[in-house]
Amino acid sequence: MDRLKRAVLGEQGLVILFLLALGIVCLTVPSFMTQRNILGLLQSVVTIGIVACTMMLCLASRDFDLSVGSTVAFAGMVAVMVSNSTENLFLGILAALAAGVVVGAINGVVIAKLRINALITTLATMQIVRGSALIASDGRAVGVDDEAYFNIALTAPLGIPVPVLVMVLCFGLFGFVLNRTVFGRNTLAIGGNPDASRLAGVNVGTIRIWIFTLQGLLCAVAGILLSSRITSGQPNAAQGLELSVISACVLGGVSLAGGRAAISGVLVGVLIMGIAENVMNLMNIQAFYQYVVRGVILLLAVLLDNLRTRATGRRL
Amino acid sequence: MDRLKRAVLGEQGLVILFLLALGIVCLTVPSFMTQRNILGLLQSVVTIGIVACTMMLCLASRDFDLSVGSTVAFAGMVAVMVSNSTENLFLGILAALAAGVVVGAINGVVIAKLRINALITTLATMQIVRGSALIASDGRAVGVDDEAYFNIALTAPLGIPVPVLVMVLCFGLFGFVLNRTVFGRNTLAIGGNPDASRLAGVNVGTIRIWIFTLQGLLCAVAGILLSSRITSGQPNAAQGLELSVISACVLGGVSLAGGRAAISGVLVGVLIMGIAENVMNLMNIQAFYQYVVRGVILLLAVLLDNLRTRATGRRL
Amino acid sequence: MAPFLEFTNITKSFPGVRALKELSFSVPSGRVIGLLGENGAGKSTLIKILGGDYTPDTGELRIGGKAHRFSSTRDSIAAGVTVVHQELQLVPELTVAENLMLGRFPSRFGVVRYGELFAKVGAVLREAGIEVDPRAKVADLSLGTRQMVEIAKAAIFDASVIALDEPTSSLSAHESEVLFRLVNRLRAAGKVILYVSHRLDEIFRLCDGCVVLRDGRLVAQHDTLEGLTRETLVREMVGREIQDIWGWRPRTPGAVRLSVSGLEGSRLTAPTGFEVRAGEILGLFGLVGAGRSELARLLYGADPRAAGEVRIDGVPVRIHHPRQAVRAGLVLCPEDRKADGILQGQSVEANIAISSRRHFSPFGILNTRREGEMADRFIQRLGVRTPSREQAIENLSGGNQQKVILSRWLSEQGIKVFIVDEPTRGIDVGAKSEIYEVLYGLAEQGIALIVISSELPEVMGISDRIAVMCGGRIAAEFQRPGFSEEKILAAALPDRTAA
Amino acid sequence: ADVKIGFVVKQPEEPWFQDEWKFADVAAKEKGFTLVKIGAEDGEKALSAIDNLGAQGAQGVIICTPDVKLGPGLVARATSNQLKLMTVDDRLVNSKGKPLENVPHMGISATKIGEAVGQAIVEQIKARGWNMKDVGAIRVSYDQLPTAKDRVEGAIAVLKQNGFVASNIFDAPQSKTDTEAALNAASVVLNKNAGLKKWVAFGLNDEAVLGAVRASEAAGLKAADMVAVGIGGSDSAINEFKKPSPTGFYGSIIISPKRHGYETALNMYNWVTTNKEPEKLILTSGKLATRESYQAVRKELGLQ
Ligand SMILES: Nc1ncnc2c1ncn2[C@@H]1O[C@H](COP(=O)(O)OP(=O)(O)OP(=O)(O)O)[C@@H](O)[C@H]1O
Ligand SMILES: Nc1ncnc2c1ncn2[C@@H]1O[C@H](COP(=O)(O)OP(=O)(O)OP(=O)(O)O)[C@@H](O)[C@H]1O
Ligand SMILES: O[C@@H]1[C@@H](O)[C@@H](O)CO[C@H]1O
Ligand SMILES: [Mg+2]
Ligand SMILES: [Mg+2]
Repeated sequence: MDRLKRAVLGEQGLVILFLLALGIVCLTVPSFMTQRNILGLLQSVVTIGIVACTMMLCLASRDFDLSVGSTVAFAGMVAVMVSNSTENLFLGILAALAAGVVVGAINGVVIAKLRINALITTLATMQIVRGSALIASDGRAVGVDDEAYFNIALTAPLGIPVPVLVMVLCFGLFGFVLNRTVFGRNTLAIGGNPDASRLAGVNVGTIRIWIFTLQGLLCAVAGILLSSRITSGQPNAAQGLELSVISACVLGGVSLAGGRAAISGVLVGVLIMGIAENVMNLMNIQAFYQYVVRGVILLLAVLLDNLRTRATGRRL
Repeated sequence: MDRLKRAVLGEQGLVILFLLALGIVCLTVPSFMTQRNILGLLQSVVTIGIVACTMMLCLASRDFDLSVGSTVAFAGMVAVMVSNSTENLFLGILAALAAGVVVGAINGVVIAKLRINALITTLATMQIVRGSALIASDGRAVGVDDEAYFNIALTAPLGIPVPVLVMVLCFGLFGFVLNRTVFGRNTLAIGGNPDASRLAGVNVGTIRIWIFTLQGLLCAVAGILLSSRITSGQPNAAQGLELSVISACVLGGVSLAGGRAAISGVLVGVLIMGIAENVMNLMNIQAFYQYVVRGVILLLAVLLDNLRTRATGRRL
Repeated sequence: MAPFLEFTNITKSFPGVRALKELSFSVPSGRVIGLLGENGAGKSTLIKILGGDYTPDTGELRIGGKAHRFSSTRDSIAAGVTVVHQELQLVPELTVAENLMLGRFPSRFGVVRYGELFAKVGAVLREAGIEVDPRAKVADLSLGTRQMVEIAKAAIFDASVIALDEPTSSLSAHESEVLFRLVNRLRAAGKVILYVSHRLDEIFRLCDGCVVLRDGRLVAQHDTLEGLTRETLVREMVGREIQDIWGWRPRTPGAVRLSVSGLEGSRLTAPTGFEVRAGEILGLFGLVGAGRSELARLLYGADPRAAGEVRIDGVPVRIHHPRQAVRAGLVLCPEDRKADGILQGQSVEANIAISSRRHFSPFGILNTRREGEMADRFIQRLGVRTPSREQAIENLSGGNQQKVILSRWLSEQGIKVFIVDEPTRGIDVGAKSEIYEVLYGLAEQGIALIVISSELPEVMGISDRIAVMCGGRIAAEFQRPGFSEEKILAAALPDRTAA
Repeated sequence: ADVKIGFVVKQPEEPWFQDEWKFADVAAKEKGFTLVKIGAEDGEKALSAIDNLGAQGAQGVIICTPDVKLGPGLVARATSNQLKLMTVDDRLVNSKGKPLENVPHMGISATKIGEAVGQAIVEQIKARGWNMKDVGAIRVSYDQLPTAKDRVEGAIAVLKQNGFVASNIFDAPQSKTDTEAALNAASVVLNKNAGLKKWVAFGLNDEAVLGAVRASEAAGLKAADMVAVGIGGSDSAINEFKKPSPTGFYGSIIISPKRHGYETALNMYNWVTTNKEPEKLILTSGKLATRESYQAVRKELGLQ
């Protein structure tokens, strides 16, 4: 009993609560716990999940990125268009990754060096990048010529589709980066107190640029996988992604005020969002009611978490 | 010369820069400076402008409100549905204002008393309120029966349409509230240093609740005017409004980190967004290029402002 | 005399820490009571309970015979309590006057009466002898000036109980006089005053009696300070004897390590030059706003430099960013620990290791074991009071936070020039002598030290040489043993006739 | 004076509207008038667009409104700006839901397009010799958009008339109108009803229906076991047809952006210059295009 209490109230409390909730869902919602549904569920959170890994870093350093949705769409377009025109899948992927990196690096440089507010900067790039994707494709979906391209998403080594594998890899990698590397620690330090970090010799500017660059890179990865899944590059894809990703992170305990983040929390945040969607559809809840239910779930999730942390007597 | 420099670099520098830019637009874009166009332009920023007044307070106190778009739509629906069913315009308006206040107050109480993160709370209410509007109307626009209802927006005492007048009034009122009232100063204090405010005996909780309640109220005002202008209550109205309003505020120098706000800045922020849109349409810029131009304008506006503040040597 | 303020059996715990244990004492009106104790003894916790910021787990608080249980600062204010906190509590974007009257603006129908506000605050500041414009924005004031503003909070409202938590920690004796006059006036008006300070001479000068805490318990209560010695108080606080807290010992300085010429910055308008030798401790003294911190920040690359050359061991170094300074072997431990020192939300360990971990993180991958060991070593060496190295730094007492920030720089390797700005701010006497010991140790390794301090006895006690700053330039220099309190103070005071 | 005509559409990013604009531009070039293209995603933007056109001195406006209930407001706004008003695609209605018959309109009713989709599906079910009872239907829905709802309801009505089992129709609500959202929602339906082996799918447009097709592939369904019919004949659909082997995307109901763009613009031009009011109501029809027939159909509609 006491051990249970300690577990629920401890650092990993959110995870435990989530597992409890998951248990209830498994028992009450028929056909939730089938292999097919779980794989479908995981695939549905691939884009959010991958982008959340770097958004976590971004928020942890007290920054903000609204341009992720556009970058995902843009990178997907680039991947398809370049592999079509060069008839080389590999070149397409490379070009998309490069595109993502460039967008991210521009964000980073503008924010860190020209010291423009991150909200405005990324709102601006969000528009510019979306516009570029639309211009490049004349607003139309671009079909993939090479069949190998769709196979990226369809291949499933060990029964797990590649996109899901990539997402899991990203979670592992960025969990390691956050907790085990100088880079990750400096990111948290910057979020805790940017002035003090600078005075402690941390190269705040460079780190911020890197964070945004990585963010761009992962957006590109997500964009490539998405375009492979939908077998075309769509300039309108991933609209509103930014809000979903940021919410997943915040739900997972990442502080918007910087300095606090945990990959386990982000994972849970992403899954909560995915499961909510999945279960509502499984239970055949009507579209309009889904809005309401989604809102209520969000509130409940943070409320429970807050009660938990308050019970430990921490000051909020 | 020296006076000019001081003016541009001073507190009101953004306003001066803006006026310069406006001058250029007037001279180069034909049919911009016609009475009709200016009135049209002003009407197009009514919703953003009104909601920005209270969003300014919200951001100044280090909070955040994503539910404004939904609340505007919801209040508009309520106004139309209630005045249709009671055949009483006045009751409809009253009901809408009440609905806005209730949504705002709920946001405030949940955030201030249950201490749930403002991003998540208002993201949740954004969904719940949008869902309710959709459910109430079955997803369809509700037409207005009473002609007097559209006349709200069509009446133009002294040639200035009522919505514009209301917006101007709100700017005046909230400028006064921010700079001259105990409430406004406490709001800035809370954002500037929440601990210090609490320790000084400022009732932080109550003030936050009030801010969100006022936000709800102004959303309702904006919603009523909008539904009158578009002669129907639309459950899908004002999507994405939150981002435009927050950007207008930030563009106008309101700090997302709280503690800094000025109504003149917000006014300029709102106008920049409105004018950009207006001029692009006057100049017949293609839809996809509009994205890019909009992004570039955003960047330029803050960049100029930053160069200006940096020239004065203030620490950023 | 009847007690006016009474604490009975107050206990307060935090996770892993019992901050106060069954603490009881009482104070009659019209008295100033010193609250003494080591860092982490529980002084600020007690004051926060009085201020309604914390609720005690058990125990009772009475004011004027009436029992109170504050659930917010507002309750405490309503009961006639004013608290000046250890950490500055100011809103940077508001004016001085607004900050002082925050929560109680004069108003009519909710509209602030600015005329009245500025007039009232202006009068209070003038009466207290604090030279600052009530219309000035706090963001534009130096740390020292901000502290003066904070102190004015004690006088602005008609409270019956006033608590001052280390109000002079970065003030020099000259500015502290302002506070002393204020406290004397409040005592004469019959207020109860609780006064926390690690500067014992202030306690003797100002207090009628004192209370000593150790580990959250009351270890002594003196109703009068007559006949009490420094040594007794130190023993009661620290639990051991400390003979000579400065413990200065002669060294032979080596070659010039740091030489600065023509240094200019935004507020350091006259070009400044000086030298520091290897193994030498240069004390930098001055009044509030003299420009010491600015000088240090310019050297360190924390603020943009307008002109000037810096050489280390004769070689010119380019420093535009603190990172370059650290790599060149020049470090600065900043004065404003809350704004420039602590990494909020991060553990004690992370706060210590932030800079030095690069020496043992191959390919940027942490060596958590080594980091932990290093953190534990410094926690041990400086006596940081914390339940573990995992504790978030903001949960430490002020003095313990200061020790953590110092540890950050002490753990650096390859230092040639070490600048510390108010290194013992808020640190108890026992720990102070530890820290001086550490500084001497650095000097003996051939490091050049610059110690900025507002405490003249400290500067005189530990420096080999003293440079006095006034109005943004170095006004005079003194070589040990030629230190004279009068001469140093005279050099620090702005020459009004010349101006 | 120079003729200036506005063409306002509700979703400027959608290929359909890009095409309408493109064909309207052709008319503009032919007749030598200025075409001002404005995107207006909501009611407020639509009103400002009309004001903006008025300010520019345009004489007429063609609009595909973001919401049909905007009717009276748009009419009032156009009148006060002295603009001639025509609607395209979606027809304006008054507060009671009655069409505003005074405003000239060219379009196709949403329900009708939906019915065409349903018809195409029913024919394929029969052609493939499936037993109606064993077939599941994915209704990729976006109910907050009235047109979207009317379209899927149209399809469902036809399916039911032809004996489709109502309980085999499953809702897959999109959270956004893109393919990814449709894919996620359709996956749930397929995985939940793994017992059904034959599927049909319909929705708002090609992009939505394609989501269901991708979901069926991810769930391991063969192309032969899926009949999905989209709406629009956009590039997304054409890309499907161009794929080397057939997919579950059987066909798309193509409506002609050429007529909607070119003819409306031309009619408006004539109205402005010669005061010849266009016909009050022109209904165009949708045409099914499949892998085999799409090139011919596009040619027929003047799209190639
Ligand atoms: N919010 C908190 N959470 C956890 N521990 C706390 C908190 N506040 C204080 N403590 C602990 O309580 C003890 C007493 O701290 P307090 O701040 O009262 O010390 P202090 O006597 O004022 O010391 P100093 O002279 O350094 O200011 C310390 O061990 C401190 O770490
Ligand atoms: N942020 C600031 N903005 C404007 N002026 C400042 C600021 N900080 C300091 N000053 C001014 O610059 C001068 C030098 O300040 P500095 O902090 O270097 O002095 P100091 O000798 O370290 O004294 P202190 O004890 O106040 O820290 C002072 O006149 C001060 O008022
Ligand atoms: O929104 C639809 C669009 O997708 C296109 O199919 C034409 O009709 C409009 O109503
Ligand atoms: Mg203390
Ligand atoms: Mg200083």
